[in-house]
Amino acid sequence: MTIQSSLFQGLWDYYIVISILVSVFTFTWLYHHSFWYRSEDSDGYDNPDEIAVGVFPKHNDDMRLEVAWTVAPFILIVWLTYVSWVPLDAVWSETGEDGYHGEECEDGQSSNNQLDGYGVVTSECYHVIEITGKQWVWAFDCLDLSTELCDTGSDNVEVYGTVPLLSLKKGETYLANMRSEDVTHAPWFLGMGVKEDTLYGAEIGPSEYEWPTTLWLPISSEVGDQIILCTEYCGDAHSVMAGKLVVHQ
Amino acid sequence: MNFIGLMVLTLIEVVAVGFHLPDERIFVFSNYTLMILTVIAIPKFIMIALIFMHLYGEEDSGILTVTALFPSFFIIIMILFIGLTHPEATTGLPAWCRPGTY
Amino acid sequence: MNKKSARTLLVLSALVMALVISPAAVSYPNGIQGVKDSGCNCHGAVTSSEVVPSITGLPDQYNYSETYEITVSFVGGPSDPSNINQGGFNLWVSDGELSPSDATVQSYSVNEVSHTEAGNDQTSWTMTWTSPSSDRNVEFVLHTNSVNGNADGANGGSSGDMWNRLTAKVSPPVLVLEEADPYVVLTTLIIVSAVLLVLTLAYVFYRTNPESFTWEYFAPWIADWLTTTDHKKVGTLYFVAGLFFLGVGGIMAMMIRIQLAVPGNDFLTQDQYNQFFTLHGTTMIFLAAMPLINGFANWMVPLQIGAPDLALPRLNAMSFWLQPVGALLIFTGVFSGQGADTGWTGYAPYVVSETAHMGTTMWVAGQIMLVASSTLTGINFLTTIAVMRAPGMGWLQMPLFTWSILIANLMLFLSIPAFGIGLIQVYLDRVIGTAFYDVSAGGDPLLWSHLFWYFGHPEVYVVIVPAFGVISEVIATSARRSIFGYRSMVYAMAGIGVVSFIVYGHHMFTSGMSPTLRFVTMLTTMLVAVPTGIKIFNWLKTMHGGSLVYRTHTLWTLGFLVTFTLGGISGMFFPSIAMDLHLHESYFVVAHFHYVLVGGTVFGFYAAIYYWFPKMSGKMLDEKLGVLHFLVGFISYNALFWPMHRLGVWGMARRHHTYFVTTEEAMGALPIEAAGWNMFISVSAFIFFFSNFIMVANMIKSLIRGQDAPADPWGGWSFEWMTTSPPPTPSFDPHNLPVLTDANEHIANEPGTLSKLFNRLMVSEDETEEAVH
Amino acid sequence: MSVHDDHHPSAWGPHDWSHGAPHNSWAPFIMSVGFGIFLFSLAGVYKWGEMVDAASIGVVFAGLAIVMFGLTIFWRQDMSFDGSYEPKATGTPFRGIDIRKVSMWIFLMSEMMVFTSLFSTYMRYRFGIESCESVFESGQWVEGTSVTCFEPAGHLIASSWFHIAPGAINTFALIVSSFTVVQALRYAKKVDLDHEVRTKLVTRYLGATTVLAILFLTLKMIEWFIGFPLPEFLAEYNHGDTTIKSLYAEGYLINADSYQHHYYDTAYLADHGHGISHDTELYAMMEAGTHSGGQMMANIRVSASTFYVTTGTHGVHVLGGIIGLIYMTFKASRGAYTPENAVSIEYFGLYWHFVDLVWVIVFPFFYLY
Repeated sequence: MTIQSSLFQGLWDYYIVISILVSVFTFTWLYHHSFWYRSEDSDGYDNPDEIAVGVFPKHNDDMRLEVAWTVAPFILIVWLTYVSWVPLDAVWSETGEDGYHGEECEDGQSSNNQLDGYGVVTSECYHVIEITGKQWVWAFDCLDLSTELCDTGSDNVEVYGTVPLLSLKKGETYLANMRSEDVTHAPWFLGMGVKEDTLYGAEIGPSEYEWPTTLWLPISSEVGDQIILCTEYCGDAHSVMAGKLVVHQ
Repeated sequence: MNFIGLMVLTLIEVVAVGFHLPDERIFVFSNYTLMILTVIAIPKFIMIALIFMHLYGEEDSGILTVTALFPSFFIIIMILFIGLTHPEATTGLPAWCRPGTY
Repeated sequence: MNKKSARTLLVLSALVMALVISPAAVSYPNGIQGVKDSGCNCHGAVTSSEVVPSITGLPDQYNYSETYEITVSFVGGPSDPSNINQGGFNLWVSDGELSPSDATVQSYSVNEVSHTEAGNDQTSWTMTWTSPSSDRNVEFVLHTNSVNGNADGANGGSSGDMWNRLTAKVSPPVLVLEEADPYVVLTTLIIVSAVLLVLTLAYVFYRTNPESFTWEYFAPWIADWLTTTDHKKVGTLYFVAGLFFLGVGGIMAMMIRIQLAVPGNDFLTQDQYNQFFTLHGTTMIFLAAMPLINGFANWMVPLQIGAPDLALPRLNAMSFWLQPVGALLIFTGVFSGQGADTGWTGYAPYVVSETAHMGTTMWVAGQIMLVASSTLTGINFLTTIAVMRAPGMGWLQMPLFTWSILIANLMLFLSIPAFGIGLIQVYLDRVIGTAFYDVSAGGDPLLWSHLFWYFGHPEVYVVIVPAFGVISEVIATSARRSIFGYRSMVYAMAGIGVVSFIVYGHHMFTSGMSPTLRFVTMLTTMLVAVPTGIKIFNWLKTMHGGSLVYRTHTLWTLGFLVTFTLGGISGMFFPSIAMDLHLHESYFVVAHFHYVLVGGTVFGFYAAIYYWFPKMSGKMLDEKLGVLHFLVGFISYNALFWPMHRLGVWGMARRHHTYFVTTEEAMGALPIEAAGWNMFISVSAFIFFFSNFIMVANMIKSLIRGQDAPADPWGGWSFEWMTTSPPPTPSFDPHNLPVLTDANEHIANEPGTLSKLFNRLMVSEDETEEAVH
Repeated sequence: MSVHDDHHPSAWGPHDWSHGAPHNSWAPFIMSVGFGIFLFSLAGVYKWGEMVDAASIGVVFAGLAIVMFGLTIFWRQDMSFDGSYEPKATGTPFRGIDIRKVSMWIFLMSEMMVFTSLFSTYMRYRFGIESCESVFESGQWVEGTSVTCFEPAGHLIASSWFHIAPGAINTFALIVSSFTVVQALRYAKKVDLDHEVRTKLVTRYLGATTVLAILFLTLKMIEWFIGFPLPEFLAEYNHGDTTIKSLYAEGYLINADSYQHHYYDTAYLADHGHGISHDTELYAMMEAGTHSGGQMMANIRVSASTFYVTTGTHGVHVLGGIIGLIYMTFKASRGAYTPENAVSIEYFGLYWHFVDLVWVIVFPFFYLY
């Protein structure tokens, strides 16, 4: 099944390989010891640690080994952190020069986004759209983007019924400013493997109080049509608060 | 002694605030007042803990002080993580958390 | 004796009466009624027969997906055409869709319509109803309200208004049986369990003394259980309560699994599903896992450290009794169909919104009591372990189970005030109207998440760390070695304890929390792997050079090592934020935490049950039934939770009562195989659920005609094996405490760095001796 | 006290502590049920801040009464004048310290976390929401529309000497009460004192502590809900007004979503001869005619909730102290505190000083700042 983004898939495969190595190591050890050292005959056992009731038994330790399996996992996690760092930077890219997606597009400018071998998308500029969550429906707003770049509508999906539809253009990158009108919601773009909560309260109070959450939606060449689900529990009809993302050329 | 000290410190607190009483002007609290209040709260706190709560001068004071200070780490964590952070968009992840910086 | 028993009876009945009466007295806000059940409370409390509602246009039998125009109206009551307002209505339908025909009617949902302000001056309204496309028994509930339109009408002036209700039924084209109401199913099952529990209780009482099966003997016997402060009896109470709620939580899990067995199922409504998963989580964590842990902690900690009892026995009893009462509050909602539907995390602002069920208030109240209980437990165990160790038992000679309870209680104790304060804030928001989480007043929705997870993350370690302790005990005893790296085990556990407080942000990677904090907690979360790794490798190394005796508890321990390692590895996927953004709130998370909480905590405590049951009851358990339980349980457990990983990655979201599968290759949604896997999971779930009754049967069988257990059946070293099985009361003679000797004398007599530091701070030895004499 | 030598004393009543740990007790069960009924019925009486079922208020008090009944049983079991049960800790690191003292300190650890949670809440809101004052001065408001901002209670309380008076007196009351507990302990411990005299002194000092604690709560009620009149000769210092308004009367309430005060009224400020500071944006806007001034309306529910709940939690701790003190004063009057078991006063004192300690922080940050 390749419904996930290659960024996710890359990380996933990497972690799976490490996981398999760790599991093989651990389980070989576990199975070997639990068979090899099983008790053959419960009488003739020489009790090397002097186990007796009311006596703290002899220490059974080996400093070198213990340090070894303190240091080894530590090195492993440092490495895993390092591996996860660039993808993190990519999905949480900042705006502006130093980010992956540059500044906001001028009128008529195209993002022209590129997908590299690690699944990281870079673009020349990005478009801003707005996603609003409310109980229990998504509202997509293209703001002042042309319908060629972004369009909304509705569609019918089995189980979920009529759902709002967001149509985005392939090759363009979007930054969704997200808001909520009642409680916390979170759109999960199933095929892109991203989600972020929409928090109610974004526009309350004076300027300093603004903190809309944002979500990068780079519609790279690998992104296809997908379901959008709500993944922050929001009440009664939470499970059918769905949407659909359609990618057009 | 301790008792009198505490009374005096509290008096200073109230007076310090009193000096900044708005009279009829719009009320402005300077950070100066906050500073005085914090500075006075610390010795008061210590005086009560050490003398009234016997964390000083008794046979068991040492170990009980350690017990009383035990939660400090967890208190600091809570204040840092809960008291002093605020929601923000992920685009605001600071540069020092990003790989390019190093 | 008679007078005493009469008094006992009196108090008991008074308390039971109080418990029964108080819900009735205040039923409304605690979630007995929606409008559909009780009518509009704003217009007087009782129905009035003067108002005659009617509903026309409904067929007796509907056709699929046909639209009917229906009219609701009423006559009678104070309504008069000359009034400003004449009346209003509310119509609820169980199936199909209602929609307004004109501006006098508004729609709340497809199931519910009401009059608008424009429709307030009428006595009849029209709307359309579209019948369902499948066979359903459809029920209509109509409330009409006859209004006298008195002057204060603008403010909802309602004096003198009258209302009445009417129900109507419409049959489907093909007649179907009335569906079982899941609430009825749940309630029935819980009542059956409770009756079984009472019967067991009566039977146990009968067995204690078959000669005197009379009330006269029963009253003091039951009073003794209600008033006991003995750590062993309180432990047993915890144990029984824990197992009971494990069953209740399991029943809810089974109903959830029935619902999810096929896509688009409607065994449960969304509403019921939401309540069931909320209560499943709350029950399993707070009412099953924690009491089971406390049961063993109560039983074993004083025995292991050689203390006669806990330091504060009455507070210990208090900790226990707060739990069943708290549980009752938590469940009041679900009994009335208005249970908490917030998820066990109860995120703000939903938890304080009016869309959340009224039962949420009681769910919060019940948890406040559990917080109080845990705080008292914390004081008790920390004090006991710190001050009542037997002579010769230094910190680093404590059995590892005691260490694990110490660390767990330390974590719980320091973190739970944050949860308690959060709950009190929510309770006050919902009850007296404070605004901590009212976002429109400037409240911060994330404050609750912070307070909750500041507690919540230590909490999940609180339930797993005691299992670590059990496994350390069992694997060492079974391998007949001392545990490998005792000290690194202790340091690893302490490390987990400290780290648990700084990682909680990983539950909030997608929450809008400060990104800096998210990044920091990503780094700290990665760190958790280090102490956990140390523990797993130490357990494995313990077997080296040993002689592993295969008993049921050994099997559960090896099973634990397998599942916990897998759960630990899947846990490593979450701190990688780019991956977590996909996995968060998916079934991958569900699989992960069931792997560590069931495969970790529950398996650990099954091992503990098989390990310590002989000590607690004085009877050996049946090994054959035990092995059967392990084999069926372990296999069905893995079949149950392993496929959930894949479902999560595919895109099955947690807390959704239904899901959508597609055959379309290109569509980003669950593939068609997901449906088959869900069915497989549901079947496995039932096998796992029922496999646990093997253990219950085993316990009952052994209690009735088990072999008598020797003092030390497995060959452990700690003090609990020194006493008889079951142990006497007080567990050790306070004037003649056991003394621990150490096989490593050269090390034991050498104070470590910490001891030296403490020695400088401690009350001097002479002083102590003086005090003793 | 007829059960001295009974090894299995009643689950209701006094027993001899020389035999060690207590035996069965009804108190835990009864208190738990009472607590449950209290939480349950309170939610029945109020909903979203509205009283929906006044009739059930009786049940709330019944719940509390059941808790108190359980507590009475608890204490009745402790009311023993014979023997003492004060086991000492063994082993590192608490060796030689009374177990009860250790547990009291451990209990205080959780209390520290309780107040840290409340302070974290306070800090999050105080720093996260713009203060009403700066909103007012920034001119980002329109008359008649409520703005959400943080209005510290200190703004009202520390606005004049009269408003501050109850809080300030309370601070002194708590410190004095801490001192009287210390004195009670001192006399209870004094060996060379006649028993009668000791009983009298200890009772007196504990009684004084109780009175001061009750004074504390009374003044708090005055400050929150009642207010107080001012003698004529002081009225001139209060704009000629002879009443000091309570916070309630000022409208500083948890449901204050349209709070108005003359601090935020340009007309009032101008009338009183000052107007607003000339270096504020509001002033510039009013000069330029882009802002018409007027009275700002604010939603201060969060700030009020934080204030009332934090100081209220402290108040509940004081109330708990009062309940304990009443029991202890009663016990002292029976001559129970002798040098051997005077430590009970010390352990209560630890709690009481802790409550004082919390006030040392609550007072400046909630009342003054």
